[in-house]
Amino acid sequence: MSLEAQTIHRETFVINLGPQHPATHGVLRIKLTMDGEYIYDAEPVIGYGHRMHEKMGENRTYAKYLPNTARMDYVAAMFNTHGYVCAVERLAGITVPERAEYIRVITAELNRLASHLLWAGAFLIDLGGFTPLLYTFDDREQILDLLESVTGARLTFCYYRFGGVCNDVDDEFVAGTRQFISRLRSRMPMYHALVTKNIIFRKRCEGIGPITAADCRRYGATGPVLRGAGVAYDVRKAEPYSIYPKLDFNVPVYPESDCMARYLVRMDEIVESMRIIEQALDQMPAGPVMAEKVPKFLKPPKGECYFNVESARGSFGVRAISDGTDKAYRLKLRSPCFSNLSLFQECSRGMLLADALALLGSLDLVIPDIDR
Amino acid sequence: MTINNEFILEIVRLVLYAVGLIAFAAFNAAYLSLLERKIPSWFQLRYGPKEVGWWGLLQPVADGLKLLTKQLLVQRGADVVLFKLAPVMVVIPAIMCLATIPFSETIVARNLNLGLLVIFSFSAIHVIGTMLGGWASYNKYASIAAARVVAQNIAYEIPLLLVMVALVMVTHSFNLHTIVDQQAGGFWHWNVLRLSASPLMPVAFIIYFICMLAESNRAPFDMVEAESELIAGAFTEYSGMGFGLFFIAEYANIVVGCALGTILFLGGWHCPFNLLPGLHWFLIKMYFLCFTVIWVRWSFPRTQFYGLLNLSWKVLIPVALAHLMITAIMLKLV
Amino acid sequence: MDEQTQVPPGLIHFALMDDVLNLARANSLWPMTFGLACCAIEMMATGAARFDMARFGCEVFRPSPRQCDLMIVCGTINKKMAPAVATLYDQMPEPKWVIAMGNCAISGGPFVFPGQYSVVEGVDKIFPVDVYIPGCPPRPEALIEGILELEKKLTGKRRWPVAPPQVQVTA
Amino acid sequence: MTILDIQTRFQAIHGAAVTETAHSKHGVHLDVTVTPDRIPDSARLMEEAQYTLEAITGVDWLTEKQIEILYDYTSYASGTRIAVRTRVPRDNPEVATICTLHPGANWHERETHDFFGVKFAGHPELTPLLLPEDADFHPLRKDYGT
Repeated sequence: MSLEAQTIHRETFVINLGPQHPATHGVLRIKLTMDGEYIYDAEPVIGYGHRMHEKMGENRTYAKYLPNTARMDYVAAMFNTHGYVCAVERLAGITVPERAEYIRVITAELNRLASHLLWAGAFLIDLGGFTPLLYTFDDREQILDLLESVTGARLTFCYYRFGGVCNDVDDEFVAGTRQFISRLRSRMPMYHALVTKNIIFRKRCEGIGPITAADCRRYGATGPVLRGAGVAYDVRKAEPYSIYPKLDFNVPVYPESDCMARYLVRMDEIVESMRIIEQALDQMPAGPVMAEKVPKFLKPPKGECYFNVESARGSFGVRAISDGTDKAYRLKLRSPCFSNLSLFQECSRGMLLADALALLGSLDLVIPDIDR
Repeated sequence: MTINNEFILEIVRLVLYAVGLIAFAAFNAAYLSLLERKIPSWFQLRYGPKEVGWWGLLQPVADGLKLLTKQLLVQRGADVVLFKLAPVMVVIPAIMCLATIPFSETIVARNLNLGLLVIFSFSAIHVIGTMLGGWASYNKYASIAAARVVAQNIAYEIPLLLVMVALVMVTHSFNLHTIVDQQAGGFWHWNVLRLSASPLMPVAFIIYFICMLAESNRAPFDMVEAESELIAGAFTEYSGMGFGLFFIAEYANIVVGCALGTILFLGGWHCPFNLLPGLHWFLIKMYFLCFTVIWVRWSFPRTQFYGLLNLSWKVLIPVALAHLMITAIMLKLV
Repeated sequence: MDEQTQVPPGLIHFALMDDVLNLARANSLWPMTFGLACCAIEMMATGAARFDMARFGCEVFRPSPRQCDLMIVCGTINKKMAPAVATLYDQMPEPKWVIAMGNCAISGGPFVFPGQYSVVEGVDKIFPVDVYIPGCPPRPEALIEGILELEKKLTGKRRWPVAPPQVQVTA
Repeated sequence: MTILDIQTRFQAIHGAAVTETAHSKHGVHLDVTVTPDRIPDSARLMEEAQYTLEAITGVDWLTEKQIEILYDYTSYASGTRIAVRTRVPRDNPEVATICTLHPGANWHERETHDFFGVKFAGHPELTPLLLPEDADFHPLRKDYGT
């Protein structure tokens, strides 16, 4: 429903925030109809990163599809695998041993830390500050070392299996994680002093890009975008899964619904994730990490189920429909960035170009997660 | 005009100075760009260019040679004459401003009585050059940047000139050499701390520094080359040495701004403790200001465009006017 | 047998000047900020503090294709994206090089299966590529190795000695 | 609007078969099957109950010559999840659009149209979203490419 420019006789020009642009962090194209520097209508054009994940879901067996899940939202890859694996386990009725559940939550929350740290750096680059990216990447590299020592990969982990995880966590990983968390906790005041209290950053973010709770509900936006608009909806609390009920953590909510609120939500989520990891490390029991009798060629019974997890960007849902064969009949992947971006057209009307890019950055988009 | 040897000597001296100043501008463009990459790497926990030559010293040579031998592309719809004229119109005024700057007691190209006026008139031309470059390159992002550069520079020319008028009222002369001579003796004689002229003198120096940052389009006011918004702003369509000239002009502008700052406010070549003044003091102060310019760039995000204009129209100009008023009153009373 | 397209040799040869220019070009490769997918995150990690591409003079990520001379294609080339990638390549001024980073840029990577409809299988179907870096995504060290390989291709001399493989692969 | 009176309101829409499913087994609290022309009514009910549309899924049942379209609704307040299904014939799949009520449905419908060829009557701009602009094939249909 993009407004027709001709009906209002103002001289507007169309500019392409093209598929290659520093602010889009990927291949997203936005057709901007501009009136001077004010945005008249911004229509996102997606599909430049479409990689047929849902089609491959139908012609790959369940186990062969695992690497694909990590390549949708590659910045927080653990959550996609977690969602897919739990959906198939729910279909096939496999129960996961206690220790494996704890390891899954620890590695997933570590990946959320890495994703939020990367986002903080990239968001600051959108606003023109280069130095914070180097510091957040420095912390992120330590998380990647920890995850690499356990899973073997830096970015696209293929660590979870149906019924547990593929190899156990050693003491060196546990000690390294505790040491990392204490270091990151000591660095958070530096981030707040350098970035949150910076007057230019506050001027660029406060009151910019308002996304109200009604907008979020009408477009289905979830995650930090929704919690930045004052709605305390977190899948880990709304539809509890895995061992999240056993861990106590609160859901950061900021009612201001502007870029600053979304930034503060993510910074508080970093603190919350650290608390979750520490509690999970303390309560982790010994025991097997893989369910015993999981068939090599998994043939779940005919049926259908839906499972969603709280990914770093919102609620990531997997609907698996199986027809008894070793390949899924239909695999629907509900990606959070898809809905978060769909509200950009309405919310960026009438804004300045620089503010609209700050809004785009605060949505924390990963383009292949939108295009699937 | 009798052609006697004194006249020929003057011509030879001027040619030597011209060559020297252009070499100084080029040298500064090269090694300030190396500093521009080394200093942020110290802030950002990394090494910066260190594999090229000893500790990365040959890096600017590599960049310069590479830029020299790049293919020059001109956009099909671009206005070729203006497209090629724009970088020249940006570099030449920046280097011309160096002509009247007294580097030390004796080293000055032409010590004009209206040196300050010459510098400000030349520094106004590079705005037109950047705008021409942006407009002529037939690129939507560049035309947005061209409009931005004009608005930004007009907004920041006024407080700069108001501060200059207040200073000239105190020093009674446009001749940069006499301005520096008045600041002889220890640092308490410098214009920055010349509270006898007006208590707002340090604030005037801060206004000067902000306006100099905005004039040379340096972050946090880099609206012209706003990387994350306008791709490369006015220089989007310039490749090879076209972009190289804009590069040299940017650093020449910084050098002129910092040199002028040291002359007008920090006492030129005089030593803070009044022992053996000379060229070295001038260079120390100038490069300290250059370091601050680079330091500011890597520690602040970019302001919004209307925030930038509001800062100038609503904050800097009123303060500069107040400073001018107080200086006039103090002149009358004292 | 790699049948490279034979570029017609220039008319005049200045041996020394060519060497100096190639050395200058090798040491100041300015890459274009052109992230397509997962490998873009590893490219950012290479530009960051720990692996630091800046040591080799190639940390200036120029956003506009006019000012950069190295295009690191990192990610999946989509059929919808192919014309845009081709125009970007054409917009770069002449002495330009391409690094195909990641399996997707080399051969379509994990997204190649019979009946696939949206992935271009390899960026060398669109324009010539100089260095291929396998991996999904390749580690930052691999990208730096790719850049050193490109510099060796430019200047003929390798900057650092090639590290011997730690694990002796017995036949 | 608790789940119970939503269930009764759904039963009021004639031709709607409502079954309550265990969330732990299917991930959905309420599963409603509706005839295609009742979709706008169910959307209006969901809007009234302050639910939000999470996703629209298409499933191509080749053997039964039908395409199933599945609307996932969830409520931020109570966290309940409702799936509304409808089945349309495979040769000319046609459903009324709901993007006037939920603007978020705009892209989901365009994507389902991309992959399955389901025409959403009244949709302002049913052009390909993820596929190239001139794409006329529907890849996720079971008989694609054979």
